[in-house]
Order: sequence, then C-alpha cells, then structure tokens
Amino acid sequence: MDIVSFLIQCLNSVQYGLLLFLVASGLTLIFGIMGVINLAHGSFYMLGAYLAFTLAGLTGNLFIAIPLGIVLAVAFGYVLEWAFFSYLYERDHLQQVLMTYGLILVFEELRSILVGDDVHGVQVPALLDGALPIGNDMTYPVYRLFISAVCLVVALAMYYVIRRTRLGMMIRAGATNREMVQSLGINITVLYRFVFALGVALAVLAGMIAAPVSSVYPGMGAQVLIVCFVVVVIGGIGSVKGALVASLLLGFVDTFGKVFWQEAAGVLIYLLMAVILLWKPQGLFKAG
Amino acid sequence: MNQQNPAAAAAAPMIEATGINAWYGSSHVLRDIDFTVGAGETVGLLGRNGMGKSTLLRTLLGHVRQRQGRIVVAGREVSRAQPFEVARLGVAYVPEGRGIFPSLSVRENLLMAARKGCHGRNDWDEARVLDLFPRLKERLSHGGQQLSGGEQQMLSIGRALMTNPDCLVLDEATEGLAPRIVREIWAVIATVRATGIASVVVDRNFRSVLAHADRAVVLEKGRVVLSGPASDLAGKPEALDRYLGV
Amino acid sequence: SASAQTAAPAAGAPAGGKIKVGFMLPYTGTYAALGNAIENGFRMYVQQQGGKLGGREIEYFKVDDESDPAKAPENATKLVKRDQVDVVVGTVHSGVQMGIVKVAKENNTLLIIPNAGVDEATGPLCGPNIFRTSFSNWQPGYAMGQVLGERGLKKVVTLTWKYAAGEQSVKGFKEAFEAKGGKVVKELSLPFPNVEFQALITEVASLKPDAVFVFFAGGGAVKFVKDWAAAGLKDKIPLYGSGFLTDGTLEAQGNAAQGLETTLHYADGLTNARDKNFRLDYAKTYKLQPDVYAVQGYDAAQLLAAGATAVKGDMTRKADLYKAMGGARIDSPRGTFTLSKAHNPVQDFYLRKVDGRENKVSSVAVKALADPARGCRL
Amino acid sequence: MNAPATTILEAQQLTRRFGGLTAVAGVDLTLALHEIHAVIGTNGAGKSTLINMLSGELPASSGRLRLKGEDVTGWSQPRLARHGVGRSYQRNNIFLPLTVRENCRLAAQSRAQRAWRLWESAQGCRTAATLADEAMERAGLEHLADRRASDLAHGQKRQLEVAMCLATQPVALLLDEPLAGMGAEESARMLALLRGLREGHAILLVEHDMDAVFSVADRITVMVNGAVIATGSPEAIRTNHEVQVAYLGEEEDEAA
Amino acid sequence: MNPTTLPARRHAARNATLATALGWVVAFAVLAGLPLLLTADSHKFYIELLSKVMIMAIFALSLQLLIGYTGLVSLGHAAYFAMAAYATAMLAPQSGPGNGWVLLAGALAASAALALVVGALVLRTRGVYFIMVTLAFAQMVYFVFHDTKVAGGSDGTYIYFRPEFPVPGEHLLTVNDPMHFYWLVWLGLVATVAVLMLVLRSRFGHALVGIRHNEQRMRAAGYATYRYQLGAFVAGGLLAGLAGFLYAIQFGFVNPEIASWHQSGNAMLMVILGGVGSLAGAVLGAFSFVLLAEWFSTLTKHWQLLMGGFIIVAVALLPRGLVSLPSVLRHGRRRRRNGDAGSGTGEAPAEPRSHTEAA
Ligand SMILES: Nc1ncnc2c1ncn2[C@@H]1O[C@H](COP(=O)(O)OP(=O)(O)OP(=O)(O)O)[C@@H](O)[C@H]1O
Ligand SMILES: Nc1ncnc2c1ncn2[C@@H]1O[C@H](COP(=O)(O)OP(=O)(O)OP(=O)(O)O)[C@@H](O)[C@H]1O
Ligand SMILES: CC(C)C[C@H](N)C(=O)O
Ligand SMILES: [Mg+2]
Ligand SMILES: [Mg+2]
Repeated sequence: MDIVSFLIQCLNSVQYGLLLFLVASGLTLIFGIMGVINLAHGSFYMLGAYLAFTLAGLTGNLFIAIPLGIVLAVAFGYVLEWAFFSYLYERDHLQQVLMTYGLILVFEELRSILVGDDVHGVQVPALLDGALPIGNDMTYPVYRLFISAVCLVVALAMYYVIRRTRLGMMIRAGATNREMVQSLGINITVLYRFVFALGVALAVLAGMIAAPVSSVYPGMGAQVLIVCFVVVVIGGIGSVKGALVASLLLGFVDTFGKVFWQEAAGVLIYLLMAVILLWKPQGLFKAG
Repeated sequence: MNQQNPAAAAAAPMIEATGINAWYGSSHVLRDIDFTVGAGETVGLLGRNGMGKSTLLRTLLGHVRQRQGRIVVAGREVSRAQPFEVARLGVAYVPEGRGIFPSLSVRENLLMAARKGCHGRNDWDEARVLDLFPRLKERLSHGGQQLSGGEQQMLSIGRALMTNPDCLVLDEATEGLAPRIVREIWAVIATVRATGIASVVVDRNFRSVLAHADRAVVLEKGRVVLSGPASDLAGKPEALDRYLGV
Repeated sequence: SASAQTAAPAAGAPAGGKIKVGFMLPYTGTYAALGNAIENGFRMYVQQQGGKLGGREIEYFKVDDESDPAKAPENATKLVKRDQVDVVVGTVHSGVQMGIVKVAKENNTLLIIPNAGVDEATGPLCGPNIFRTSFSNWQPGYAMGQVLGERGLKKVVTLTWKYAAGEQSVKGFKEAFEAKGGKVVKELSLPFPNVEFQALITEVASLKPDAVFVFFAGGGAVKFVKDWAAAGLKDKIPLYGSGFLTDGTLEAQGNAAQGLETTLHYADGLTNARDKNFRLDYAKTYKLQPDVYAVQGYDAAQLLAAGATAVKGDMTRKADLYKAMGGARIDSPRGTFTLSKAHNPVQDFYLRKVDGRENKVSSVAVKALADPARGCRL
Repeated sequence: MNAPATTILEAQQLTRRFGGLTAVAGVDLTLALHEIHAVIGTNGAGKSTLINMLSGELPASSGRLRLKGEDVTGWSQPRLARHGVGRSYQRNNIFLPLTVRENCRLAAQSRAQRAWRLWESAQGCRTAATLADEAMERAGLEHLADRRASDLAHGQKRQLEVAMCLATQPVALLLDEPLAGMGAEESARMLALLRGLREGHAILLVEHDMDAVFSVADRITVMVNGAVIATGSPEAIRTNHEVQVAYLGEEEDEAA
Repeated sequence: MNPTTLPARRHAARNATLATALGWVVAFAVLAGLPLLLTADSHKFYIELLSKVMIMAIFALSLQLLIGYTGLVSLGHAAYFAMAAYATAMLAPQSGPGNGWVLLAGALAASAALALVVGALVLRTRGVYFIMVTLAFAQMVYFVFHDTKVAGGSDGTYIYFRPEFPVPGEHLLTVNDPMHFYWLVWLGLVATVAVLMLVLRSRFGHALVGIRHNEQRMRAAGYATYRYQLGAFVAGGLLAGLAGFLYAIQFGFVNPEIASWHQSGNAMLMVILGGVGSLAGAVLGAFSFVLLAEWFSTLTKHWQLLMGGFIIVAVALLPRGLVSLPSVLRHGRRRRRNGDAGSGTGEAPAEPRSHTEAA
C-alpha cells in the first residue's frame, strides 16, 4: 500500500470512528451513565434517519429538518421515558432488555405501516455538496468532514457536561443511588426523564446527520446497535473519553481489517472486544 | 449545658409530624408517632436496634412510600411529598450506610450537593467542609468507592452540610469514626446548633446524645415510649435501662 | 393492496376444492418490500385468470420468513404440514431458501422459487419438484463477465457481500470474464449486511483497475453507489454490477446512479406487449411501479398455471404436473423463457443503463443464458 | 519463646499500595490462639486494608503471610478461608434477598462443600444446618431466622454480618468493626460472645468503640497512616502519649 | 416454586415443593398426552411444532441455569446450541442413518468442550462486560461456521438421514416418525428439568445462588467461586447442546444463523419473559414466546406489533415474569407499587417477602 492510500485509509478510519461515536454517544448517556440497557437505541437511530427523510422532504432542506427533528426527538424521548422506563429503574436490568426489545418490534412495525419498507435517500444539503480532491484520483466529500466536525463537537460537549458540570455529576450519581440524590433536593425523576430524552435526541441527531451518506432503510437500526454496544463497553461503561477512543479504535481495526485481512473482517471487532476485555475486564477507561 | 437553645423557642417548628404510621409491605413498623423538631432544636432519637428509628427518619423525609399521618416541614405540609421536595425545604440527610456515590470523586460528591440554603444562607462551602475534615482534603480526587469507612462517613456529613440546611438529620453519623473524629462531629453538632440549625440525631452512644440534645425521644417497637428534655431523661437510668438495655 | 389471507383451520381439502398456494416470503425486515412485490405479482396473474388456475380456485396461505434462515425449516414446515399447501412459493433470501428446499424435497411438495438465486437450488440440490422463475446467482454475473470481456477490459476488481448471493455472482462473472481473456485481479468482500464500504473503495482505487464488478442489493446498494460517487470514482473507474444494484433503489440513489450499467433478466423500456400490459395493470392495481421481483412473482403464477392446466387442476398427479411445468414456455414480461433441465429459467440477460429513474435496456447481453446446473442429476 | 506454638496468623512487613497511596506500610502482626488482638487507628489508617490482605481478599504489594507456620502468601481468599481464616466486613456484605437462616447456612455450607454430590439435598446437610443455627443463636438472631436479610434494620444486619463469619467456623477471626451500628444491649452481648470465643480462636478486632476495645482486648496495635505506631497491652496503649494525640484525642470525656 | 429463595420455613417449603412437583407432573403428563389428541394427518404439524417448542424450552432452561441461578447473563448461548447442532451434522454419516446415541454423545462433548474453553476465559469479566464477551465469543463461532467451508459456509448443511436410536435388542425409536421424535424430545425435556431440579437443590446449586447474590461473600466464606461458575457454565453449555442436537435432527438442516446473536437473544428473552430464577419460567417463556409468535403471525402481517405490545405489557404488569401471573392475580396489584427502596435492586425472587407479610 502506497503512502497516499495509507493516509486516505487513515482518514477513512477516523471518519468511520467518529460517526460510530456519534451514534454511540446517546447510548453512552442512556446505557453507560444512566444504566438503562436500551436495545431500542438502534430504533432511535433509524427514527432519526426516517425523520431526516420525511422532514427534509417537507422542508426541502436538511438543515431545517435537523433542529426540528431534535425538538421532536426530545419530546418523544421524554414521553417514552415516562411511559415505559420510569418504573424500571428499581427493577432488574434484565427487565429493561425485555422492554426495549418489545419497543424495537413496535417501532419497526410502526415504521413499516407509516412509511413503508422502501429504501430512501436523503439529499446532501447544497451548501456542503462539494468534494475535496485527495491524491490523484480520489475526492473526499465535504459533507463527511462536516459529520466529523459535528461528532467532535458532540464529544467535547458531552465530555464537558458529564465530567465538569454539576448536572453531569447528578446524572452519574443517580445511576447508583437514586434515593440519595433525591435527599439532596434533586428531582431525579424529571432529571432522568430529561437525560433520557437527550440520549434519544443524540441518536436521532446521529440518524439525521448520517442519513445522506448511509441512506434510509428498514432494519438499519439493528445493524448499528451491536457495534454501538461494543463501543461503549470497550471504552469502559460510562466513559465519554473511552467511547471516543473505542470508536476510533474500531474505525481503524475495521478499515484496515477489511483491507489486510478480509477473511476475518466480520469477526475482527469481536476479537478486539474479547481481547481488550480479557486484558482489561472493565474496558479501557473505567469511569469514576 | 442543657439549657434550651434560645433560637428554638422563637420560630415555628422545623418538623412537625402527627399520627405517623408506616409499613414495609404488610408489616406495621411505626405506630401513631408524634414527633416535633423545633427550629434550631437538637432532638435525639433513641431506641434499640430495629425499633424504627431509621424508619421514622425516612418517613419524615418522604422515603417510605407506605405512610400515614400529617407531616409539616418548615410550615409546609409534606405528608405526601417526594423526598426532594422535603430536602428543598432545608432538611439534609446523612443516612445510615452513608450513601456515598461510588462513581464520583470526593470533590464531586461534595460539589454536586452544593446549594444555597432556604434563607440564602451560604456558610458551608467546600473549603469549610474540608477544614472540618482535613482527611478528605488529601482524598479529593479519589473515587467514593475507594474511601475507608470512616472517610466515607465524613464525606456523607460534609455533603449534607454543603446543602446549607436548616435541619440536619443524622442517622448513626458517628458509626465507624475514630474517637477523635467522633468528638469533632459532636462539636460540629454543637456549632450547628449554635448557629440555629436544627438537627435530629440517632446515635448508639446515648450519653453523647443526651449531652448534646435539647430533647430526646425513645422508640420501642415503633411507638414513642419516652420523650422529654434530654436532661430529664439522663436522670432516669431505670427507664433507659428498660428501653435501651444499658 | 392484497390483504392478509390467513390460515384456515387445516382440514384435508376435498379433491376439486381450492388449490392451496403457500407464500413463504419476508414480510418484515430488510427484504419486506421484495416479499410484497412478489406476492403482488403472483396475485395479479391469478386475478387476471379470474382467480382460477387449471379450473380451480386459489386459496392463499402466508408465512413471514423474516429472512431468518434459522427459522426456515420450521416456517416451511408450517406451510407444508399445517396448511398442507399444494405449492410453496418462496423466497427472497438465499439462506432461507436452503431450508425450504430441504423441506420441499423431503415432503415432495412443489416449490417455486420467485427470487433467491442460490445456485444449489437448481444445482446439487435440484429436484423434480423444485422450480425457479427468477435466476441463479451465477447468471447475471456471467452475463456481465461476457459483456466486459467483449469490451476488451483486462483488469477487473470484484467487490461483494460475503455470502451465497455475492460469492456466486462473482463466480459467474469471473468464469465468463476470464474465458474472454480478462483477469480478476482481486476479489474483495465484506460481511453481509455491513455497509461500511469506504475502506474497500479506497482499496479499489489504489488498485487502479479497468473496472469493478459488484454485487449489492437493497439499502446496501444505495449506500454503495452513493459512496462510490462521493469518493469521486464515478467518472474514473467504471462500475458494473448485477442488476440488483440499481433495482428498486434508484429513487434513493439519485444522481449517483446515473449511467451505471448492470445486467439482469429484466429492464425498463422493454418493447414487448406483454410487458406493457403487465406494467399498466400492476400500476393500476397496486398504485406502484412494478420491479423485477413483481415480474418473478407474476411468472411464478404463470408457471404454476401451466402445470395446473395440464393436469386439469388435479395437483396430485405430480409426475404430469412437474413434466408440464418443466416443459412450459413462459410468456414473461421479461420476454419468453423456458426452463433448463434443472428447472432454472433459460433467459435473455439485458445490459441496462440507468437513465433518470429507469434501468433502460441498451442491448441483450447474452441470449438464452442457461445456468450450468453443476452437480444436478436430473 | 513459645510464641510459634500458638501463633495462628502472622504478617511480616505487609504492604499495600493504591497507586501513589500506601495504605498499609510494612506492618508486622501476629494473631495468637486464645487471644483477642485489637487493631485501632485513625480513619483511613489501613485497618480494613490490612484485614483484606490477611484474608486474601486483596493481594499484598509486598510482605509475607504465614498461617500456622506455613507460608500462605498469595493464597486465594477461598483457600485461606477453608484453612480457617474468617472475616466480617465493615460494610454489610450479606445475601440481601435470602433469609437470615439461609445467609448463615450458605456460609456454614462452605465447611462441607462437596459440590459434586448433586443428588444430595443442601437442606439435608446436617453440618451446615447445625453450624448455622449455632451462629444465629450466638449472634442473637434466632428470632429473625426467617426474615429476609434485606428487611432487617441496620443493627440487625450488623449482627448477621458477624454471624456469617462465625458460621464458617474459622480459627482466625478477622472482625472489622463488629460493634458498629449495634445498640448498647447488642454490643454487650457481642462482647460477651467475643470473650467466650477467645478460647480456641485467634481474634483480630478492628473497632472504634474504645470502651469495648479496652474491655476485651489482650493486646492492642495502633495504626496511623498505614504504619503501626504502637503495640502492647491495653494499659500501655491507654497511656501512650502518641496514641493519645493521634487517635484518642487529648482527653476522653465520657469513656468509663 | 422459586429456588432463588432458598426455602424459608421448612414446613412451608415442603408444601411448596410438593405443589411444585405436582405442577410439573401434571404439565408433563399433559404434554405426553397431547399427541393422543392430535392424531389427524394435518395435526402432524402441531406435533412437530410442540417438539420444537420443547427443544426451545430445553435451550431456555439451560440458559436459566446461568442467568437465573448463577447470575451469569450470557448473550452467547447460541454458540453451544449451534456447536452441538453442527457436530451432529458433521458426524452424521452421508450414506445412511447414524447411531443417535453416538451422535448425541459427540454433540454434547463438542458443546461442553466449547463451553469449557470459552467459560474459562469469559469468567474473568463481570456484569455487562460478561454479557458482551460471551457475545463476542459466540460471534466468533458464528463467523467460523459462516465464513469457512467446514460445514457449508453461509448456506449451512444438511443431515440427509435421520439417525436411529437403537435400544438394546430392538430399534424402538425411529425418529422419522414425528410421534417418536416427539417423545424423544419430551424425554429430553423431562430429563433436563429433573437434572436441573436435582442440581439446584444440591449444595452446588445453593452455592450458585449464593454466588449470584454476593460473590465476594462466597469467596470470603471459602468457596472457590470461579470453579463453581465454570461448572455451571459448562453444564449450561451441555444442556444447550442437548437442545442443539435435537434441533439438528428435527430439521435436518443447520445454518450459521443458529449461532447468531438473535438466537442467543431469543433464548435470553424467553428466560426473562417467563421469569428469571425459575425453571417453570424458562419453560413458560419458551412456550409463550414461540407459540404467541406463531399465533400472532396468522392474524396479521404486522404481527410483530402484537408481539412487541404483548412483551411491553408483560414487563409493565409482571415484573417477575409470566410465572408470577397467578400470584399477581391472587394478590391483586396492591403491592406492585410497594417495593420500597432499600429492598435492593429488584433482584428479589418471585415470592417476595411473603414471610414479612404474614408477620
Ligand atoms: N426495607 C425493609 N423492609 C421490611 N422491613 C424492614 C425494612 N427495613 C427495616 N425493616 C424492619 O423495620 C423495623 C424497624 O427498622 P429500622 O431500620 O427503622 O430500625 P432502627 O431503629 O433504625 O434500627 P437500627 O438501630 O438497627 O438501625 C425492623 O424490625 C426492621 O426489621
Ligand atoms: N481500593 C482502593 N483504592 C484506592 N485507595 C484505597 C482503596 N481502598 C482503600 N483505600 C485507601 O486506603 C486507605 C486505608 O483505607 P482502609 O479502609 O484500610 O482504612 P481503615 O483503617 O479501615 O479506616 P476506617 O477506620 O475509616 O474504616 C484510605 O485512605 C483509603 O482511602
Ligand atoms: C438480490 C437479492 C435480493 C438476493 C438475495 N439477497 C439472496 O439471498 O439471494
Ligand atoms: Mg437505623
Ligand atoms: Mg475500615
């Protein structure tokens, strides 16, 4: 492999890693920090993609659709938490597995009923529809750079909020001892409802932003779900930094694995996860 | 030493509870308890293991869901309120078992609780808490999980103080603390009392309790069997022997 | 659209009652749209015959195969044993198809495959009761190999999902292409249904081939074509594929797909009258444009009709039934086709070019292409 | 010197570091049969960490551990436990969803594990049942035997904590603040129990209740910041100036 | 019954045990008797369906041992199921029926060996990390079957001849007859339940429950917990292997998808749906999961909506799974909201605080 291709592959790795992080960020919040095993996270991602498709169709521009979608997502997440999650915190985690599995089925069917089973595309906004030349015969789409930028912003913002602000501390505290958090005068019910909604919004944001490059199709949520869990777990549950590092690591392993060791491309991320967890049973960066 | 605190007489009671009953499942743990904490008053709560002291505290704070009776805190009825609402009225809680957030560092445990008091009071901040417990200063960036038992106890008290409460509820706050620190804690309670902050104290060392409290209440099997000024109770060894087994 | 017709309590159907047709198709998941199109096509033909084949009415049974091979044998058993259908029509996914073939062979139940191209079904596992109205995975690949070989290309890279449909498609391509003197310099693949193509696209570019040949379908096809264009390779390295790359996906692919050439047994802009009518009727009935899957479903019904008519509706005369079906000439919207010995269509493969929202036919790539049916002993 | 004959557990220069922090620094300690050895010290002095190392729960960073003369450094906790080292925890560490009896029975069952005997019922194991009953009775929990552990009051949980340690029939008992959270009556009872256990056991008692410590201990070791600053008889310790300053505080106000 | 609560009062416990035993006997008798009712030709399907459900019940039971009693939440349990199924397919002779007993032994050995190797490694991790590492190993198994040609790659492979089960002297069992196969599976299920009951009442079983609730304490008491867990893990793998073996001979077709995480996930869902920590729960979970899907899918093509709705309602109303339905009905929903904090994480067993309530 010549040096140019190598550099481009590195760029690909970073880009894929960052996209992974964006999708996994919401999961870091809901699963990693709040401690809710949320299998429906992929569905929220899918919801985002379909929202992008629908809203961009209605408004004619993805950039108008995105804020609109986020507002909808927050409202949706808020209601969802109230209806399906609020009484699960004190129960066994496995109940959450079952509940969110039920939700996946429901979301998937509702999608099928409401929007159908066709594959759709979403237009890249005209503003970002350019491409930068790399090397002699390849170009790099501006929109992908934009995605990377969004990912970085989200990563930094999340890290800041969760590690540095009192809000972040309250959220982390609530995962281990809800009763005590209440005793400090914090309305944990509303706080968690809000954080959950935020997690949903992150997934939806990821889905909307990724829609133009990933296209919009049934079952897209399921594909991304497991990889997101792998990211969160390898990084160390609850660690934003860990999730970011893990995403990038997966990006590199996946990208270079496909090129150098095709036969094992599918198994590589699992191999990686197994090796890392056997070496560090708490993930790369144990939170707290 | 046991003279009435002057602040206590003046204002409305901090906590006023009447006819409290509480259940865990179908076991009836508290029976018709009346319990009052005057503003700035220090009340000791005594009783053998399993008599309902913690349950009473948790009921007043809104943690026990199955409860009956009327609870008024700082003039507001909170009989059916959520724990955070009670806390916002200026009641801080140091639970038995400490309730440290294991995934937060010592500093974070303190900072997340920081809050101005109800009356804008802001005497307790990180610096003052750390002055009180120098041991914590050395551990600031350690996770709550990594502290020794006594360090956790200090942190729990410090965290409660960070909310600048009008009433401090201490459930076995000296458990696991070295004698020197225990004395400091009692000194804190005295300080707190002097600044007009009320407190409810459960402690196994009834002598210390009686020495530092204005009033004491003794529970037996979920009922109040004895109550009155602390100095009076201190003079009734036979009753104490009967209800506390000393 | 066709509403759910569900299992009546199974009771031994009296001879001369209805012919029981069992659809085993994906109604949920990634291939749901394909399953629906196949069913629509099938029903439309039956409708056109007044709801009867071979003089008997048709009763439908449906099972959602979820594109899950693990459930395939069980699901197929449902139709065969519970509903006791006379014919199973299914399915889309090659893995599931293997399970159905197994059950059909064991019970000697008539099976018509309306899509899945898995070579084995009309190869080593072929049987007198197993028919296909679609294609073998080998076929479209072979057709494209022929085309590129004739164009004199020398150096080609292939890229596909690593599972039956992809691998067999590439195998067909390679066979034809290398026979014409070309060389497949590298075979790239990624696990199904992974859609992270970027690394492989870069790899292809660095190999600087004369062209690439790919197999992708559905959502993956959309993403691949867009990624390819976004990487700036669209005008640098010609991209070819089997027709699934651009079937049912053009709306989503938009500009990125313009000008792509693919080979398939169906295309837009065919001139035969049969196709014109078919398209009109389909659009009228379902308020949808038909696609290759609808055609395959339609032809599955035609093939069944051919057999049913020959035995006058007596589906128990299996030998005659199979014989009639095997010898049928199907007047398909794609053009007339016959069946090979192994019961796979011997059909023309079109070279198509994307133009707007259509896969416009540009020529016939290979006339009457027959799958070699390696391993079949019929 | 006839110490080796009765020495059960012996720590030599045990050290434990957590990152930059040395929680236990080169501690030498012996536990002898028929003796209650109290370890007291400031909060965070490393007492619990010491117990963790003595019981094998934490590996030592350096130093050696001997059990009845045998070098057992690096043995796993279960192995040490089966050889007679039992411990209680400062923070309750019990089987919350199980009943008090089951808590004790499970602990006792470790004396007769025989896991491969799949056909035998655990309930039918006499040894375990007897040991469990005995432990509950000693800790004063018989009347609560069928309560779920999670439904106990704090003090009762503390009693259970000790009962579970007793149920494993250890020779060396490492008790981490067994009196914490217990009321006066229960404390007195526990102390009586400890006195009774002295015969035939080697007991390490970590406790902040000075009345209790001075009333039962045969020997006292004082730790500050990971190191032992004094060790000796109760009288010697009580009057040791260093101990006064570092731990007890200048004056004791209500100690008897 | 709920062995998670090691029985509290001997007396009450004995009654409960009796009632449970009676419940199982009745259930098994009904299952054994069903084929006598389903005699018509078209009923054959239901016989086969029930066989399949019982196989899934065995699979769920094997996982229940890990999740419900040992606290090892494995999301890779399909690997052992698949391993046995593949072993069966690969050992089965191409030219004629094989000896079922030999195949069974081979299949069980293969799955147990795999479980031993994987278990030895994954038991280093805990909690969610454990879930994910078991998943990782299962995915590796999946990809080995999927991407290598050892057994047909992604197409899977066939068992052309159903094996025979010679019983000394004669060939009592010919599994080509669905009825015979049904009873073979029935026997497998009965054996599985019996073995598990025995295991759970033994000291080994009690120790597992202890480890599930508090591993640290068990170590302090002197249990080498790793060995116990590994033992349970291998036993779970072995029983999953039994299910995989039966699956392979029922359908005569194995495909990599049976090792996929969906398959593992389904088993886990059955266990949770039925009730964690209850053998009856696992069986109930398997029956309802499979049969409801079956039924719903005959009602509408959007049947997954019904399934999803059912699951959501079940979680909301039955925190302890379907097994708790009778007790919830009996006690009304009075105490559903009672669970006061402090009673722990909700890992409480299915008959919570019945003693305190009686007090
Ligand atoms: N979560 C619970 N569920 C059921 N019963 C409980 C629960 N917590 C406490 N109890 C019971 O309620 C009674 C009162 O308990 P409480 O904790 O209030 O006692 P306490 O006076 O604080 O005792 P201690 O001094 O030991 O802390 C005890 O008998 C106890 O067993
Ligand atoms: N896992 C750990 N990681 C880092 N530091 C730890 C860990 N465990 C204990 N420490 C530190 O080691 C020191 C000794 O702790 P230890 O629990 O042994 O004290 P202790 O003597 O038992 O105190 P106390 O009387 O308060 O229980 C403390 O400063 C504590 O913060
Ligand atoms: C063209 C595709 C829909 C083919 C299908 N994926 C198969 O497995 O054969
Ligand atoms: Mg208490
Ligand atoms: Mg300690």
